[in-house]
Amino acid sequence: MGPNLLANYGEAVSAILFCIGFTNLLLQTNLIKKIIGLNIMDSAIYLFLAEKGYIAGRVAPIVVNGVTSTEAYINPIPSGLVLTGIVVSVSVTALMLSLTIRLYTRYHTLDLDEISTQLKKEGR
Amino acid sequence: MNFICNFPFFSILLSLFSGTVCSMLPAKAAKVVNRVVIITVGILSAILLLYLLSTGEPFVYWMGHFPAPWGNEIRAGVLEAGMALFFCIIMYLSMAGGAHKLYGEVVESKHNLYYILVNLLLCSLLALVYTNDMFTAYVFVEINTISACGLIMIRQVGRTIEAAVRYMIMSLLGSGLLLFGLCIMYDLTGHLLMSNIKESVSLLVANGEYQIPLIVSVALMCVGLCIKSALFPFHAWLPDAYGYSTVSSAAILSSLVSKGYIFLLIKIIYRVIGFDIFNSTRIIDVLFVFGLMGMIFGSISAIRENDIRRMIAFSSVAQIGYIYMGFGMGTQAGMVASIFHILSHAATKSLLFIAAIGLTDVSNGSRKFIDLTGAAYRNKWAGAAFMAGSLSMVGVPLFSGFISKLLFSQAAVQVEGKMLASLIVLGISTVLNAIYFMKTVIRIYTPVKESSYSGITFREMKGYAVVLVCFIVLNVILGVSSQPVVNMIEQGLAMFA
Amino acid sequence: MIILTILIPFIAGGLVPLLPFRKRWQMEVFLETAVVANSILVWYLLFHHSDSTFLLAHFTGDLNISFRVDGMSMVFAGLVSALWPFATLYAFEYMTKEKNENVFFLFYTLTYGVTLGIAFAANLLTMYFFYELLTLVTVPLVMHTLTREAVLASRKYLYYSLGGAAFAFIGLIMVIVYGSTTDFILGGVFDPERIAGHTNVLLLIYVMAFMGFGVKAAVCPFNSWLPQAGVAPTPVTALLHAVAVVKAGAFAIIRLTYYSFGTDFLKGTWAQDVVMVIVMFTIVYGCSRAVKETHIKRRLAYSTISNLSYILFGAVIMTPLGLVGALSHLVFHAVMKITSFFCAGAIMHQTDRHYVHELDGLGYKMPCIFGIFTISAFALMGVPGLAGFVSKWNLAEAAVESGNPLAWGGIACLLVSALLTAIYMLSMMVRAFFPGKDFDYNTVSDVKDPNWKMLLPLFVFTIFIIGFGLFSQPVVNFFSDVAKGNV
Amino acid sequence: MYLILLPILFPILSGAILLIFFRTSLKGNEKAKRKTLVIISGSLLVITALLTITALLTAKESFTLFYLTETLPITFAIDATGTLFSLLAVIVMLCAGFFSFAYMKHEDHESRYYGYYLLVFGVLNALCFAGNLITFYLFFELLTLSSMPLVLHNGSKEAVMAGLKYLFYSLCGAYAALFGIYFIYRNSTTLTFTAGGVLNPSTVAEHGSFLLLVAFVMILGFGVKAGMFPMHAWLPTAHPVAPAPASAVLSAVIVKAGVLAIIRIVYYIFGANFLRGSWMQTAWICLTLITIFMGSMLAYREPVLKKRLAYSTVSQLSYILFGLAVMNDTSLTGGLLHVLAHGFIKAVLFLCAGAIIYTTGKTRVDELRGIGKEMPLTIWCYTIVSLGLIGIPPTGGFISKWYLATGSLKSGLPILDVLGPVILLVSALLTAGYLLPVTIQGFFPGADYDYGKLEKQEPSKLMTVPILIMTVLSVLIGLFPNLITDYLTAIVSAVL
Amino acid sequence: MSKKRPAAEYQKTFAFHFFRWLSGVKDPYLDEVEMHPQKEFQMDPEAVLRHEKEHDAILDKVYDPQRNMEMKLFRKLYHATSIIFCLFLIALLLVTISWLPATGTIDRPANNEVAKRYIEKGLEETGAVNIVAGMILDYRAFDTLGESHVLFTATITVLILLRLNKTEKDEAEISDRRFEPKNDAILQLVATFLVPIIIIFGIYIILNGHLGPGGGFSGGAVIGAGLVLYLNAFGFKKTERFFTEKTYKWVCFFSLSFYCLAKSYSFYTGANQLHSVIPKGTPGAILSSGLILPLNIAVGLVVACTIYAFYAMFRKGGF
Repeated sequence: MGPNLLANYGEAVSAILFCIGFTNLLLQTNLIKKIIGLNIMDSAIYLFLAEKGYIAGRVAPIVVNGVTSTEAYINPIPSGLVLTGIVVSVSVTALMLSLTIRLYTRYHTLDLDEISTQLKKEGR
Repeated sequence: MNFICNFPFFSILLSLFSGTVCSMLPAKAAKVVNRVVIITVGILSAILLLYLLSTGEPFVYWMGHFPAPWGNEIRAGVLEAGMALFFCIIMYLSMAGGAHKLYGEVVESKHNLYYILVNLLLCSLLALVYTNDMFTAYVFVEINTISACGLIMIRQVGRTIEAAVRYMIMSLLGSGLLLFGLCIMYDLTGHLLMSNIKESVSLLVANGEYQIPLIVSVALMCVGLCIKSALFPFHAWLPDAYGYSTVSSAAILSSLVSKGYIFLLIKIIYRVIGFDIFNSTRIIDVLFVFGLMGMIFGSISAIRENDIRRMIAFSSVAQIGYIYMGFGMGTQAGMVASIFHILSHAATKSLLFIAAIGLTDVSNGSRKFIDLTGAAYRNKWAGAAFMAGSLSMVGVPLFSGFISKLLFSQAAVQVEGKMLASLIVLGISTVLNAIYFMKTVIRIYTPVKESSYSGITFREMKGYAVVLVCFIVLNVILGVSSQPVVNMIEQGLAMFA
Repeated sequence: MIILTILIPFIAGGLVPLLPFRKRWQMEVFLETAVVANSILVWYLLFHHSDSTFLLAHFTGDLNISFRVDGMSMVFAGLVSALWPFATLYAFEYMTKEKNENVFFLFYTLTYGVTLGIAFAANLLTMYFFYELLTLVTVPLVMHTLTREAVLASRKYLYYSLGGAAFAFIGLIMVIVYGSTTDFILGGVFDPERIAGHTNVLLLIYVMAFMGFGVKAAVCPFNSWLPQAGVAPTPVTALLHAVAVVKAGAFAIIRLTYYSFGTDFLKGTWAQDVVMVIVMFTIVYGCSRAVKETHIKRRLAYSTISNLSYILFGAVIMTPLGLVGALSHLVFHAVMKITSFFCAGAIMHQTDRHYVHELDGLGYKMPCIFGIFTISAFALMGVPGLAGFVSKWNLAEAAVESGNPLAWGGIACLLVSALLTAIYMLSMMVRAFFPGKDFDYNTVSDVKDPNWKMLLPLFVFTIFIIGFGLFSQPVVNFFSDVAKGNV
Repeated sequence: MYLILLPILFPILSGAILLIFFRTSLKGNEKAKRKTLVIISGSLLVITALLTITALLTAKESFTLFYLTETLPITFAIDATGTLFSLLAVIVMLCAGFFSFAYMKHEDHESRYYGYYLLVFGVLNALCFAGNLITFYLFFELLTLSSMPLVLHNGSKEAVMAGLKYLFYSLCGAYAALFGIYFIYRNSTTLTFTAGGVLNPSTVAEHGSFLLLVAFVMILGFGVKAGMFPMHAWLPTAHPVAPAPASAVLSAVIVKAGVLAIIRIVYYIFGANFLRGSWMQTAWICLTLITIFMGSMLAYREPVLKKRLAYSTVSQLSYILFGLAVMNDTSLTGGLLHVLAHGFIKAVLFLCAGAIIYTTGKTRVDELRGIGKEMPLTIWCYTIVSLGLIGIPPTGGFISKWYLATGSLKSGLPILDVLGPVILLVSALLTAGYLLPVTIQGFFPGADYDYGKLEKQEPSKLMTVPILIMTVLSVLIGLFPNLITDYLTAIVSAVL
Repeated sequence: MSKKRPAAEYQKTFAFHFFRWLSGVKDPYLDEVEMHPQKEFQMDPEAVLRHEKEHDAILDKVYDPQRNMEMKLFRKLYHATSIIFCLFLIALLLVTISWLPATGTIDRPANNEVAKRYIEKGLEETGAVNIVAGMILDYRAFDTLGESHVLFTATITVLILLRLNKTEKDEAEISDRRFEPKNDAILQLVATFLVPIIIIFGIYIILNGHLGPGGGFSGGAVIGAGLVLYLNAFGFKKTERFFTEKTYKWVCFFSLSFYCLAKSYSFYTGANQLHSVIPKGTPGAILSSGLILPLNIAVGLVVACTIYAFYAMFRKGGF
């Protein structure tokens, strides 16, 4: 264990959340739960990024009163990355949801394993 | 700055913009636009390649008004331009070869959406090839993923949708890991541009700082990309996705999409982490082992398969194993072999997919081997093309597969510890390849006594036949005059550093 | 010139389906002319060759496709080109009963070119290239009858051959990497500095490559394709699976052993012991299976398996004398086995009988065929005065001379095999000539000898067998020159 | 010069011609056809015999026909040993040949039989005249191949099987011998038969122990032909099914080829000095003794006459081999003498059995009650030679056995020097036990025998005369042994 | 004294066989030489067909997890390994994080010259008060361009998946009417108040994207939410009056085209060191910071439409 675990408690939480999301995405057979897992995972990364951008005692990087000094603001880059990431996440979620709808209307179940079993039965 | 230096930017923007434009166009027009864009981009890349070969210097191109650490950049070297050109060729041929199937498998009203996706896919591939910025890469990886998913499920049967879901899940896992690794990397270096990260990384390594996070970050990125490119244990989505989507999609997916990720991985290895630093980690051993396992298990699954398309899909798993084995050797030669195999496999696999569709078409659309008996006589061109592709896969001299095998083996010999393992697995894998490909070839060349299937003549499929011939020629060119290509790859890799 | 000899069969073969032959004899004349002309050309080349290498194409780097005539090439090319015209003549007659002749003769003639390509290859890569090509052009021949059996057989043949080539390929790579050149040089091309410290790995690779090429030479345990491939028409089985293809495997192993890896490097190592044990086992195994087999052609195919390992046995003794033995058996066995296969083919053609137990009483009805068959059987057994004895003598002498106790054991294997050869060949002859007390000769009353197209090759081969048996000295002298590198 | 070739080539060629052309070229009725055939074959046989004797008398130098390879000449030379065997061959072949003219009446494919018979004759001559090991080996194999058709002549299933068995056993032996030849070729100065051996002294020092093994393998190999344990099993299978004259030739001459082969390699290639006292000699003697005892025992148990005689051959041949194996002058003389004695005796025995079968069709010993009354001449001959085989003085058998026993005793081998004579003695008793019942039952069928059924049915002259001639010869050997022993001593002193 | 054994038993013994061989009656090897004919290899083509069909049927069963124990086991194993993998991943990440530079401190690699320049020169170079907006729409505009196309791509895929044909659409509409709320008085009343406020707020966010927190995406999402609320309250009939697929298409097309072209211009001039004609304006003013405002508007439009489109698609597969 390194020296900064306690200092990085926010990142630690995000890491745990990431893994929870990851496992959900990997293991849940229910598609909706999978999507929730996906969102947890993405959010964990945003949390991580936000933590990384934070510098104690400084404000968001919106120029107030024309003060353009480094000492005043936090790092703007992670915030930008988070913004981009959110859009990606939204898109992907929408896509996953629509796939789920499609599968549900066809097979009347959200269980992916069941769907594949049905597929294999009808398929060959 | 030479005007030609704008070409990478033009290619990306052109394909991106054409995607938007296509959304307003009817299917026919969208098709034309799509073709024109691919050809144009191809020509641009070719010119760029020639230009780069003549100058011998890579260049960076600001995306905006700000230079390296602040603004986005793209970068073009020989390898990038060559890849772009090659991707265009393959994509054009795949689209042309599978065009006639699109009408049967996709609702007419959604054709233009299909072309949009292809354009966007091309755009994302080009961006992945040219980008010099990690975060840009991430964004375009996502475009790539989503559009690939769209390509899979454009043919809406249950299987493809299920496959698309599985594909998305695996891809998202991969993206998540990639992004997480990226974030850690950013935290360690404070940069997002590849060249800057590399400087910082080498500094960190030299100072011995942050060793564990560095390695973990690299590992996360690698695993993410491996998952996305369907390396062996993560290939569950692949057979259905490749096997049931419409044929152009299958060809493009297998030969380009996964290759795009792999190319990104190469860029990360060379341009972000540094080849030597990467090789000093244990990651290459892991890649090596999984590559070998992929070679074997992919082939074994392919042998057990009873469906020609799925068989070819499983063969992709094996071939991706080859590529990762090349990475795993951790030498320049191995890398060259891997890149050559990217080319050779792309050329061969799309040929196989497109030839397979010709064969299934003359067998009442059935893809089971028993129905394919004698299909090569009913569709001679497809039969010949399938045979050529198979021979290439098996590694018969004259075809590209032989050269990549040769390069792999030569590379393997130079790596003391991994030589035997890789050579033996190469041998076994060739045997397995021979088994399932040659089984199919013999099957399609076995005539049936009373045929209830109708044949197809050359007149009815001129375009298709031409595409097949082009593919074969491409394959043979790669197989016979491989030296220039290999030189180019070496030159390109040198430019990476 | 060299390239011409390879190209003529290609062109002639390619023209067969294209040219509009009205009648069958026109095609026959055309093909026979082409083949004979090519053979003459080859022989001319053998006597008037230059040492220069003919470069055809560059692959990558210093890997190229090039051709050269050296001693080994002369042996193999001479053998192939001597046998091919006769075999073609025989095939004309045999194929009257089969369909799709055009395709058959197309590939049949192509194979000629490819085999010559193997013979004339100047480096390992070229040989490998033609070796793979050989597999591909012969598969349609095996598949010719298109029965399910044939398809399965050709599949197996293809898997085995390509798979074997894959392992041989590893050997090729080793030679590329550790050798100073890939050209064939008697004594090997390994660079002593480069191989230092890699000896064991190289030996392992040698064993693998040996087994790889050995697939074509039907080394146990990779031999089961050969009997199965017997479903092909007899000219194919005879020429390809007794001469061209399998001999190409043996040829390739000799090239690999003597001209690429080099005997100095291999001799006395565990690798030599391993391959020798494998070969010895195959010798005995092939014969035992032949004894148990009742289908004539398959029985002969098993016999081929065993005899091929004789050649390999000579090769792995790894002395010049061993090479002489190997070469002499390479040539003599080709003649003997093609004769016996043609006899079997003639029997099948004339009577449609395929099994040993159906041969009863045919001996006196087809005296020519069975007379020749008997002579070839005696030759295979190694009766002194016939070709087989000489080659076995050379092999055994090489083994004795090598002083390797394992090789002495190999002699025992040779002799056990000779005994088994006697069993499986002579039990056929006895059946044919002494059918038993109450055999009804009416059942074979309409059987007679085939016509001249079949008999002519057989008589010629018989003369060869006896000639080689009695006056082998010039040939053997030539072989020893080859083995010493004087040619 | 070429004279030496004539007795070889003439029968071979004439036999081949007979085989190839006689089937079709003869027209006319069966009887005339047969008559022609018999006359032709008979004359050919006589000519061959004459040629052989001429060659024996005149040709003295060796003659090389051609070279198989540079170092492998096909050479013929006549020496004393060869002459001995050749004489035996000529006499037995002639007698049995004439016997068969009568006997073969009731068999098919006569021309085939005579053709192969002549072939065998030629090959036998060649074998006796062979000047070096390669030539010898060549004709040894040819002998097997050409004599096989004689065995399977009658074409029944058993005959064919027996023929194949004979063939494969012999080939097995021949190949074992070939194994040795390969090594000898390397380790000797020449392959030409030279009294006292041709081994290269330097290599002997180096590979001595291995060469002993080689010698043993070769003896085992050639021993197959000579019916030595453990490869004797072909004999009892082959003899009963072959035609009687063929059995006679087989048993009297062809198996002797194995003996000749062993003499050649032991005394002319390896040399007795090299082998004497080695483990190989001991093992060999043991094998011969086992064979002697076993053969006699088996014969004693056997009810079928021809098979009984076959076992007897197994046993008797090992007498000879025993003599060879002991490797001193006395025993060797005894062995060679037994070659002649056994040759004549066994030929007579088989011919008698053939005559019995021909006339009465009886094969089992217990069917032969009163046979002496029916065909007294035959049975008398049988009885006389039986006594010879048992070793009752003054027959040839007695003398040879005497030599064998004394040789053994004088050899100084531990245990075996006494064991040998003991086993010889036991075997002699057994011999009496299996041979004499025929005589006893034949002449004294017992009180309850029905003499009414008895009718005299002596076979034809063509049968009885050969039997008589050989009976006389066998008796002569016993009566005037010195003539022969002198001749043999010359041979023995040369090789030892 | 030995007991006499029955013949049948005796014939099985080794001694019996040995004696037979010894006396030359029967050879154990050679007498097997003359064999009976083997059966010729023949495969019935129908049998092959049947075989393959059976094979398929078996495969079906194999894929049924209820019946296939192997599959069940595999599943369990898979889950177990996955959980272990997850725990391993957590541990790995925690270890990694413990080695990372501490949060909130200044002397971290991330706070380097890049961030410095963005903060110090951002205002001057981009004209945007909101440094993040300036960064993503000017410094790193290529990412953002890609990002908006991610959304576009996602819309296209959703269209592919969910857009219905004419006939299907009618059915969907019927079922939509049956299941979805409509003419709910409370909802309609609240919506009448809220929707304009939401939309105006959204517009405000968009327009102030370069001045304060906000921007095209967030504003667009707010507007989209307003539209969705409107739709829920008043149903498709009302919305179709002003918002159809065509509208959506054109809006998207124009916005994205504008985005593309504008950025292309900017990139091109930037890369070729040409002077860009677009004025920066006064920092802080509404019409300032060059292209950022128009781009925000374009993005806002796209996002608003897309959010609405997603909802409509999910609900009934069309507008």
